[in-house]
Amino acid sequence: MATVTLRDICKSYGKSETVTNVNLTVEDREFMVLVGPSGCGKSTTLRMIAGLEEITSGQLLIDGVDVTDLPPQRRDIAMVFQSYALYPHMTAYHNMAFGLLKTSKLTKTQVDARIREAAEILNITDLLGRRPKELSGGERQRVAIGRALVRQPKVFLFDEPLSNLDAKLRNHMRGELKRLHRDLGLSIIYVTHDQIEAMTLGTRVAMMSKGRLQQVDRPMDIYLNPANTFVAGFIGSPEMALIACRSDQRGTIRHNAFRSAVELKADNLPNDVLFGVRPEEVSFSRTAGMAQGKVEQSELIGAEALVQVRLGDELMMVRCQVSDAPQPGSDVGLDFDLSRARLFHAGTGQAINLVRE
Amino acid sequence: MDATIAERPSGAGSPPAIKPTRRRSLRSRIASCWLHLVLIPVGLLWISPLAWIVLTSLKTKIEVFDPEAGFLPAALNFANYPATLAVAPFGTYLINSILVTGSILIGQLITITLAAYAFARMEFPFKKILFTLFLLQVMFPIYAIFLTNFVTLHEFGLINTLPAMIVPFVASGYGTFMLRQSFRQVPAELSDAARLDGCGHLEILWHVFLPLVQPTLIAFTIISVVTHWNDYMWPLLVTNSDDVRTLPIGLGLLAKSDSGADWTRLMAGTTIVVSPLLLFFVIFQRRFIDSFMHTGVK
Amino acid sequence: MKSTKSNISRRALLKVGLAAPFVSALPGVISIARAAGPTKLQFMYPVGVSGDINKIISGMIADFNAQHEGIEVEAIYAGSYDNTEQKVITSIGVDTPPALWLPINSALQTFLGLDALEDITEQAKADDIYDDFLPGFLNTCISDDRLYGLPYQPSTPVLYYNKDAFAQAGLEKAPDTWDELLETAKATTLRENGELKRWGLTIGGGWHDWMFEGYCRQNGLVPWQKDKVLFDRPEAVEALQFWFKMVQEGVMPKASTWQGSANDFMAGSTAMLYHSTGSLTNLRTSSPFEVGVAFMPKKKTYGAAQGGGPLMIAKKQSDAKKEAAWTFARWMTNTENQANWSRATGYLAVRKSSWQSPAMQSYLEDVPQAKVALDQSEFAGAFLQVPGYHRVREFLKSALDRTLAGEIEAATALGEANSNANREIARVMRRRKS
Amino acid sequence: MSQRFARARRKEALLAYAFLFPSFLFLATFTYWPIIRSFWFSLHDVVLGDPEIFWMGAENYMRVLDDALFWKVLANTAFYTLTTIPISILAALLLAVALDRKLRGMAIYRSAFFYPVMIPSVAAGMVWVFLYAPGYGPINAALGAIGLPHLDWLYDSDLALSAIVIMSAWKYSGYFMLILLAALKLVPSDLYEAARLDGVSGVQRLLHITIPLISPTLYFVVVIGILHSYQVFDYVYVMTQGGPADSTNVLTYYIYQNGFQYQDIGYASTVANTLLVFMLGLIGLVALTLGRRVHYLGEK
Repeated sequence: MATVTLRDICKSYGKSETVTNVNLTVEDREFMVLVGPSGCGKSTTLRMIAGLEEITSGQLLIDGVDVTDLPPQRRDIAMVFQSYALYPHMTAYHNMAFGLLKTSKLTKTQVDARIREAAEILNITDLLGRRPKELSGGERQRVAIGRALVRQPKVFLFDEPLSNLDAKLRNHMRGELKRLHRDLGLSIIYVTHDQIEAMTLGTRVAMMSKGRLQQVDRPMDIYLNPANTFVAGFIGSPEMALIACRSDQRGTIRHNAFRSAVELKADNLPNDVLFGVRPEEVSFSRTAGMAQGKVEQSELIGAEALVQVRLGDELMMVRCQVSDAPQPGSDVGLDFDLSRARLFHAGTGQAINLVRE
Repeated sequence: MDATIAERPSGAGSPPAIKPTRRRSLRSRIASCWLHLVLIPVGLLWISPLAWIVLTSLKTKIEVFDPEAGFLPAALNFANYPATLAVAPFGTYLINSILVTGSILIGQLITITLAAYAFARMEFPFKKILFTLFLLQVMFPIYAIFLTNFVTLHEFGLINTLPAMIVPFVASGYGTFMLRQSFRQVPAELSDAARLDGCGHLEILWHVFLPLVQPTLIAFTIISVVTHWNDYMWPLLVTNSDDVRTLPIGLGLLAKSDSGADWTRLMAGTTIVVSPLLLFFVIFQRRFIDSFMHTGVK
Repeated sequence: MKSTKSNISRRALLKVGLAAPFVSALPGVISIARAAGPTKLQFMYPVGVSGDINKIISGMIADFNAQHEGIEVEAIYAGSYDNTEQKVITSIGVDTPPALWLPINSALQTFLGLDALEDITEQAKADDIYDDFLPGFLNTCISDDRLYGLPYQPSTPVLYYNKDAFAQAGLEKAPDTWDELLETAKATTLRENGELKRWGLTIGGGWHDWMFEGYCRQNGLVPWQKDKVLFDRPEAVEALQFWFKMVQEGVMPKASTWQGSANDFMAGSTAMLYHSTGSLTNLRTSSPFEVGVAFMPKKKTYGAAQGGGPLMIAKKQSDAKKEAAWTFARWMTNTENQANWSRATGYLAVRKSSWQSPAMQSYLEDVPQAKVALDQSEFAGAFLQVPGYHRVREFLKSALDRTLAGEIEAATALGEANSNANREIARVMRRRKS
Repeated sequence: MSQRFARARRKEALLAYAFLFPSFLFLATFTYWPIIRSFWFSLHDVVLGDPEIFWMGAENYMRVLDDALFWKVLANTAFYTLTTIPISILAALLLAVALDRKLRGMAIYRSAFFYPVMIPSVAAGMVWVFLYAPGYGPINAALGAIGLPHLDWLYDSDLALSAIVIMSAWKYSGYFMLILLAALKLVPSDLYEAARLDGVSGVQRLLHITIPLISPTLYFVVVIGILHSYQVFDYVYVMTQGGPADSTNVLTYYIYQNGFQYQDIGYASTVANTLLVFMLGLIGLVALTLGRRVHYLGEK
């Protein structure tokens, strides 16, 4: 297993740049998730790591060795594709054997042993003689993973591997992947647009947007301390409310709906800031509360309720117990959990460092 | 490709999901009877020339034009078959036909596979212009330029050789186009996977693309074989001697004599030439249609 | 072509490159490459008549080769007369003509124009050619008193008639004049309820210009000279008007095809047919009725244009080959072979001695029809020996067709054809001079 | 753009050119070079078998303009192409729709309609010469049986070309049928079911669902049809030799006559060049009219 280092990686087609200056180090046995909306450059980055796309500029190291110019088969990586990319005219067994026979010097018996072993782990021993057409989606998925496993590469690359599965199977396979990573100690780079996959699978998450890396951190850190409004908006559901406020230099935040100014400690605050609050960081006040809002509607989602509240001109979501949910149309007081609240620069969207007690 | 085809809504081929009720089956039975009523006469009409060919091949010379003789031969007279084979060396013609048709096919498969792959899956300067140039050939097949091609072959000293019937057809803009369409339908991820599995372009082509576009290759093979197996004009122009001539020329020998065609033997010859192809088609017709279904020509 | 001569290296290179993968499949090429030992002659011939001729000629060649050590003739079936001519001409163009070939006699001027023919006058004089060949046939190979070929398979059109149909109409004798022809055609045309069952007469299409020249000759006109045609002469116009009259009277179809007309005759769809003597055997053996053969009816005189072809020997080849070719040509036209050939095909034997041979005499007893063409050939001359005769033929055929279809007047049509044809002849001759 | 990027691109381009080379070699020799050369010939007096050539300038083109037969031949060719293709495609479409289902004896029907494709054109032409024969031909017998007058078919300059059109339709319909049949199988059956629920009649289903959905294939078939129309040479050569009264003379045959019978390569090349222009025009016309109306399944 190995580390992967990306140094100033760029990708451009003609004049337009799709990936810009990506710097990232994936540690040994790490499960790194590249996440972002479609078109953000995450797949291109993965394909550059795989060697399927030329790296326009920058350097790619695997285990300290510069592989920037090496063809895919010499990078010691394996990849699982979104559509599995199993060869339709070969059986599951041959799909797994094909690349192994071509890239390694293993004998047929050795190859066979590896396939049996991988099949055992993935529980697909019975399916080895079948062709992809005769397999279900989940089974194909396992064969595709098996094809990667048998290669015993330094790094595993996954390109949205679960997006073709139905919801239930997806949950199941997520668990499987986590187990594989843990049990076999794999180094994985995993691309997805699904924040839940990112949050649940990754030991670290690299958030991308518009070809640039926005933030790389452990899932909870990203969740709690997004580096900018984009990350804040992408991670978390329902998304974080960003309330446009005015502030003065000393950290006094004002908004029409606030009963009084909110005091946060920070240096050099700009005049216009965005006050970021997640739905679970707000509660309905039994008293007047810090802010005054009006309930627009509420949705029951099982044990909890999501309540949409109007604050002046803006809407925000509040998560609460079903029993606490107020009636639509009623005026409510809101309390913010100021220990978790964050501010963003209204112009640039960058997070503002707050001095926490 | 597998995914796209497997998930396509199946047409007439698949059994109906709901068990047909009795009323429905009655209705469909009436519909099919009605269809047979129309199709049988039309089919008979279509097939009557073939019947005439076979029956005439079994008649005697005088019977053909004798108004009293009727449609069926008075007695089955198989003598025309050996007599036909004696007119010209049909055995040599057969071998030549196979050599010519086979060489053209093999040559075409090689050239169009390589070219179609380049156009479908590779990036290079002047791609569009080159592709247009290839398509140009679709518009100007050899019959429009046979004259200059004849002169060219003459200069190569190839007149009256088997290659003269082969080389002008080795490249096929049409085949390149057809195969390129099919190649473009092969999911890109498959060739990515193959690259990760250590394949170069040629290996991807051989291990991944060719097995997947088999139906297109079969469809193209049918088109090519039928065209060149039956070609008359070009072999007529470029060959002189029996050593290199093909079956249609043998038939022409029987058809184009000054005192009227030698009907009985011509028809015996036609029967000989057509039967293998016909038998082949009757057996494999489902396969042929399936091939055309998957050609990307849709 | 000119440009290629200067590019031999490129040509040779390409030749090798293209041919290499296929050479193994090429017995023909290899045998040519090994040419040594006996003098090898290529002989290109057409099949004018039926499929069997291919076989007969192959048999003759085999006999010849067996009898002549040191000469090996390769017979190349080259398709129709036109195909043969094309193949010979293209071979001449690259300086590899066949040793000898069998074109239609009309092509004489074409080959002379290409300076391709060996003058064989002296050999022929030293031999018995001028004595024993029928002069009418020999004339078709003569230009400016020099002999350029030996007649081999001459033919003329003759009038075939269906004896059953004649008997039905109460006729016994074939017509002898144009007027009688029209009357006979009227009498044998059969209609039931206005629906035509049988034409009185059909003139074989495709070669109807050949028949038309016969009509001109019967009307006292040879419709061509060495360097021009005379289609617009009154004699020709009158002949065409006569044809048109037969169409108008409803006794003759407006058009036909060469093979179709033979089929029609065999199927009893036409009572009389103008067709080549070369078709005699096929018509006789394939018709379910008795076939009569007669002279083409006369106007001012009997007349016919000579069809069929002579053996011609290439000028551009070694003397050894020329000698061998002469030997072969002589053998093909010897008394016995000509008699056999004539009996097998219906073509006319070219030698007086052939006709007197016992075999031929007994054949004529069995098939007296075979004699008709010979007798008629006394009145026959060469067919349209003008430069560029192919296009000239097409102009004439087109004029005939359009007149019979009623699109145009006979005189106008022939006038147009005449000027078109003469312009074409002038064009070909101008090129030849420059 | 980095150095290595350019290098990799160059490598791929070189490989691509290597892949194209075999095709290109043959295309250059037997398509592009002849087209260029044909133009060059057309400016000269070139005679088959004669190594000498003479510059003529535009004279051959003047001859073409002045050649009444050429214009007739061009009109014949246009007539043949513009009738044969629609007729055989219409027949093929009807057959394909009729045969696109499970039915007893389907293999026999399909074979019955396809076999003419496999009959060598020489033999097919000869058979139809017999079928068209004036007195004893089966077609006239059939016409007579249903009370229609006999026709002279190949002997009638007004009918001969149409006779060849009819036989061409017989010869090619099965071929087109096979391709269309394959296309029909790909039309999703739920579309028909939806239409049936909407009460759309059979003919309307054909016009409004089937035809639009298989229009790319129809377009393809039209192009193939144009290409195959060259084979009319074989029929003319075997059946009529261009007659009667040049009524069946078509461009390929006319080129053959001029080039091979009259040995006039220069003029034949000139006519061939006009054929190229004619083909280009025809395919361009098809591309502009039909090509634009094509609906591609699953494409935006």
